[in-house]
Amino acid sequence: MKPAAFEYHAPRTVDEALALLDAHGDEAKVLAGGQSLVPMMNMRLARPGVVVDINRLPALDYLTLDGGALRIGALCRQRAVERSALTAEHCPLLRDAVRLIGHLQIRNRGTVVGSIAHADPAAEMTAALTILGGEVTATGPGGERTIDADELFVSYLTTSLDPRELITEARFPVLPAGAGWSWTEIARRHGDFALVGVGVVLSVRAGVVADARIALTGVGPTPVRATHAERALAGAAPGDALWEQAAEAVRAEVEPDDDIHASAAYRRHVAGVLTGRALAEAHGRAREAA
Amino acid sequence: MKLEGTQTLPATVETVWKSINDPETLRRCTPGLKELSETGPDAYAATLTVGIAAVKGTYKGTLTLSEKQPTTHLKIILEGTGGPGFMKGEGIVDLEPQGEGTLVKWTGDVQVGGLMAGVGQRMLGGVGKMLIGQFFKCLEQHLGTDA
Amino acid sequence: MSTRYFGARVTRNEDPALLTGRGLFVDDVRLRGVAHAAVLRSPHANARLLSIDVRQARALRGVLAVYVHADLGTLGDPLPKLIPHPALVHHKTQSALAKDRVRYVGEPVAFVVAESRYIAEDACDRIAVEYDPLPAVASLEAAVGPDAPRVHDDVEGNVCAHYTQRVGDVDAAFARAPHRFRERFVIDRGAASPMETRGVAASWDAGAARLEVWDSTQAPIPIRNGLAQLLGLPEQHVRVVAPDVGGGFGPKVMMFYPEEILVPFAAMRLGRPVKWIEDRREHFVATNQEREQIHDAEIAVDGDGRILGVRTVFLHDAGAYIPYGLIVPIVASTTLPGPYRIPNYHCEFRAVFTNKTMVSPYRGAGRPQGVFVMERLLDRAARELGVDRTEIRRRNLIQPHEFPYDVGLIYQDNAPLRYDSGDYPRCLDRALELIDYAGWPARQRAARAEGRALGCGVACYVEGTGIGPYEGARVTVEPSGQVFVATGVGTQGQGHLTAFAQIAADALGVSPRRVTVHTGDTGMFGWGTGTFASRGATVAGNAVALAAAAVREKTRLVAATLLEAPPEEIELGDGDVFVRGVPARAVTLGEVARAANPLRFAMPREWEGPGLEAIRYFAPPQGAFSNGVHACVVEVDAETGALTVLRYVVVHDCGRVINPSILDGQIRGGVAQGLGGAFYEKLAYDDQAQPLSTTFMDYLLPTAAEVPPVEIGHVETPSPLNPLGIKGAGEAGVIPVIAVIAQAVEDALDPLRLHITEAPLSPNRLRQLIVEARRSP
Amino acid sequence: MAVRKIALRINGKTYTGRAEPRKLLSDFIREDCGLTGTHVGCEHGVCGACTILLDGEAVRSCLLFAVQAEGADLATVEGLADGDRLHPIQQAYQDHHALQCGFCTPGFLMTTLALLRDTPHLTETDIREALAGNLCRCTGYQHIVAAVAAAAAALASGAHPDAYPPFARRVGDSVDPARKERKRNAANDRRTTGAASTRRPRRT
Repeated sequence: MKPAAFEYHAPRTVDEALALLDAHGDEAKVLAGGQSLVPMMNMRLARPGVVVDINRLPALDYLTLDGGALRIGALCRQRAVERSALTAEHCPLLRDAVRLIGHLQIRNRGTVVGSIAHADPAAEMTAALTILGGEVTATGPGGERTIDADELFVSYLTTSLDPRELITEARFPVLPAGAGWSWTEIARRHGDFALVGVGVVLSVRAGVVADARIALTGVGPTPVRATHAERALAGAAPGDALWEQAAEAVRAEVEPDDDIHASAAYRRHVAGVLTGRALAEAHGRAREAA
Repeated sequence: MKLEGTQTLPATVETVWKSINDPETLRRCTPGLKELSETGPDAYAATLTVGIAAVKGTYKGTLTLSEKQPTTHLKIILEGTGGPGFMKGEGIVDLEPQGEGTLVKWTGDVQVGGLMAGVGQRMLGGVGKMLIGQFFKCLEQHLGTDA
Repeated sequence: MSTRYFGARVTRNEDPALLTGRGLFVDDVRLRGVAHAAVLRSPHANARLLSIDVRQARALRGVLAVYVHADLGTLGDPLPKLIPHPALVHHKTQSALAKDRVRYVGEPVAFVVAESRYIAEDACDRIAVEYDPLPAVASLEAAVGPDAPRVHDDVEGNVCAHYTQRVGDVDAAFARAPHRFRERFVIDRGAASPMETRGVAASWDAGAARLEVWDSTQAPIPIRNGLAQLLGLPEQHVRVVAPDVGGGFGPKVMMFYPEEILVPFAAMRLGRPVKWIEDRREHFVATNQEREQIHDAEIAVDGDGRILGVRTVFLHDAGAYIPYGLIVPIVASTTLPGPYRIPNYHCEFRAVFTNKTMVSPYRGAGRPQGVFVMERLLDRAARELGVDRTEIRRRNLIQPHEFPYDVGLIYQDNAPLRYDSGDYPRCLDRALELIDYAGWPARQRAARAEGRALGCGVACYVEGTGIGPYEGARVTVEPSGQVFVATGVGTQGQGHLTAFAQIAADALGVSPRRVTVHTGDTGMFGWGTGTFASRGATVAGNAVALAAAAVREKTRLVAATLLEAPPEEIELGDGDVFVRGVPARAVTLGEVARAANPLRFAMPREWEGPGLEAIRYFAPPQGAFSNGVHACVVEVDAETGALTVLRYVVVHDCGRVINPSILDGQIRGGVAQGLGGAFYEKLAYDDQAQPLSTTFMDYLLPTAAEVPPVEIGHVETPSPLNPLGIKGAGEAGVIPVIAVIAQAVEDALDPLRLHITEAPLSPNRLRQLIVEARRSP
Repeated sequence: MAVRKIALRINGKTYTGRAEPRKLLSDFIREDCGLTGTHVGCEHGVCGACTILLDGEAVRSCLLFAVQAEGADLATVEGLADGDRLHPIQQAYQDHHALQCGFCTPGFLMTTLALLRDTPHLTETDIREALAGNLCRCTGYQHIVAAVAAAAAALASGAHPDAYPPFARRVGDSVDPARKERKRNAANDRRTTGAASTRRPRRT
């Protein structure tokens, strides 16, 4: 299982990287962590003609808090996000989700932005960006542009990026003050892709749900925002009955597929179960807003 | 791998029937179809580059149309071998008039072999549906302008 | 023989090298100028092979050779048929490279040798093969169904063997039985998946006409003998070495895998060393698998749950060819009766071809299937009759006074199936004590009150081990006092280099650290069979004991001349040889070794030759039968179908134990593999026999987060069949796991009266069973 | 086939070689540097047998191209022992029979080295989850978990000041892992919110 030959470039500046992408178009693939791309190259499933290795761009390795959002550079490793005090304090949902990505060795090399660009609908980062209402900065021949999570993920391993564009940064808004959160997933083994993953952010004010955001992985070609369930929650009184109602709404909303590990029916059912559990956990963590 | 779906098209069954039998439409709307040359009645030699993101495979093979019942029913068989193994797809297309337009009910049985089956299994169902969806979306746009 | 190391938890001699990166696995062997090979494999499960165009591949820079069937001459004939059996009428084997037909995805079609594995794989991409795909058959049911596609055109209904064994009058027993319960059991295919894939390297010395082969095999001597015969070389000029092997578990004992022929062939043709290392995706199609069977079984019991008769008719998936005979179905049939008195027993199987990778033993080798059927039938009877599931087992156990117990069947070694020794009730009691079965109902109720579904399972088994034909060993003491042991079995992590050292150390009064053990090298020891069926320690271990005892007597004979005392009064201890009671009158073992090889004067005739060295063989009359009981506590999340194993207990009797740490490791490793086969590992195929799980992302080996700690209790009933009184234990951990997990899951969801008759389960499948059970009260 | 010159340090010693960009780091270490202690079990990033330290981080060497390691500091199993004196982690593995065939052991050792360096105090659950990225088919993991716990105790006792040689430290890391542990934020909550199948085994 050795990769097919390719032309290798290790640009030292972002501009140099962009010039390479511009020159080679969809023949070129960007290599950051490589934890998804290299296995596919080893299996000769992916045979990019040109590999643009951005690991020599230290300028892209940063994790900062700015303007109510965590700004994560394209080269910031998942493990750094997992262990950072900033993430724990301002976005514990992101920490809980990152921590369940693959294994230690994967997270030491894998990047948050790389996982987002790869757009595997079963991957935690796609849902985390979606549920927090995050966005990315894509830089390409036409300069920089911002893409919201909702417009970024198109389908399996497919984003709205132009092949000549590079995501240089992802922004994860911090949790609203007092909001409760939960990331709950079920995977066959510790570290596997989740069969179903659910992220919840819940704000409570004056005894009712002020704002609820729910996103799921593993139940469609992209991360799924459970808008019907969110509407069912808005303004309602928290409690098990409400969580079950939201679970039913999620089951109606998702369009999962079959695969050898789980049927669509299983994923639909479990999507509801995990939503109910995630809402309960998020509610337990929510502090009545002042 | 069984797939199915429905699609409404803004054109009469006659127009839809004509377009899906027309090589020109197939060339334009079949995702990744590089070459399509007629080799006989309702039979074509085809070169298809299928794939998503970094995962691409070029398949050389044949496309045949059969069980033709004009304006109502058609069977499409697409076979090809290539880098990541081989692919065999059988599609049944049924057309029904629906108001101004046409309701298309399609079922597909796609058999993928070799590397793609053994490794890409997790996404094959979804990718298959996506590619067929792209075909119908292109057809819809194409019919929308002509009708 | 003063035993000081036998039975001790000696830390292992092999560890320092393995811990410091100085292990020597096949891929680590340094061969100057070695060329690398890759195999082009069929992407079709059933197809005619019309043409192969290798011109573009041969033209690629760095490619040294591309071989197809036509290039192989007689080496292209069908590979040897192992372990023939009268009932195996269609003993089909594949060729090293497919001639005109491929019958499973992965069957070798071309063999490329190049300067690097990278270039060899590039060349494979450039070989154009024209196939005429044929309908393929994936499942057992499809294979025997009406007008099923034929895997082999001349084999009607794809059945290659039909064999029955009977004890007593089964029909009469069932006719008069007050209670009869029938079940259909489906056990899915699994892969041993050792961490090291297979590998072969070979170098040919044309001048001396000598061939050296490194092979990740569990049986180097049969490979050496087979290669010598096929290549027309004297056995003395062929050396096969199984260096460190990264786990075997069964599939690495095979004669031959195609690459074991192709690599030496290419090395001889090119006059350059050649190495082929299987990659993981290849391993999922090119290395034998096992487990797939469908049993239609029935049990007849009286009102108290005493077994009157058992009957099973099953289909055994053989894969596309059947090189390894009927070992697995025969072992399944003969393991099924287990520790129970079954007066009337009928076991009938059909071995069936399917368009999938070949089948040969994988740790357990049919035993997990047999035990699953028996234990599940007993659970069904217990539930129907309202008898406690441990009580129904106790009532049918063979009692200690009944040994040797003749089961009335013929075992895999063609000898009568006769249990040599055991104490089955004591093992059951010990297991129930460890899992606290008495307190279980209360604990289960308490958990249920908290909304947690906890279940307990108990399963018993008997394991045939230590079968013949034989193993041998040579023990030598060098003038340095260092002891050397050489034997023909291969080692794949079982700690032979320590266990055999302990045996020799006790005989010669030295520390095991002073004993160097060589296994798996036909150049060091050329007679033997191999490591499989939990026979390494039992058969080779006893050969070492016999040889070491002989060297002990020779030492006393020679030392008598040095110490002027009769041999009977000479003792060995702490590296010295001394007169009993007069430790001061002593010489070192090395001095005796030097004296045993005189340069001058006459050598006493009774020495029967120079040196402190002896070769002995041990040929057990029949297998030694270990037994044991597993018990576990599981938690089931009924909403998601997730399973967590909270406690796992194994009580095991394998006679006397050479090294308890090594035994614990074998059991705990076996349980982990068993858990994989119970809940995680499933080889998925589509209906055209295309494999869908050929990576570790889809074929799920349990990790450290899934395997619970295993508590172990030992019972020791020595075997009367060999001097050391030991029995095998290599497969004990894996055998009853699917049975005990099924019972525990049913117990956890008791109100639902779940009905589990398949393995492996999964969250998805468990959830389906729960939904079905809730729908049909 | 543009071949490139590659220079890197392994276990403190400099190695240079020439390789195509596609040559995997695992192959480069084994074939070009002759260090065959690192083993290859799957080449698709799951089994962990190929785990080494790259600039102090435990990574899968089969998912990196050798050219990417140009100028880096690698640590492999061959760098652990000091002549015949085993590293405390290696000694714990032997004492607890934490290996059988030994093929996966180098990967486990390097994962354990980085783990204990970064988090000296671990529960059994922490150890099992941290080791979930290394597959073993022989041992059933129990003895490995025990060995890691024993090694953690031995190293925390401070009796082994040289336990983390320079090539096994993260760039800019201090020597004393315990001091770094205190420096890291305590808010890093140990409990994860994983659903049933990632729940920890509990005694009943």
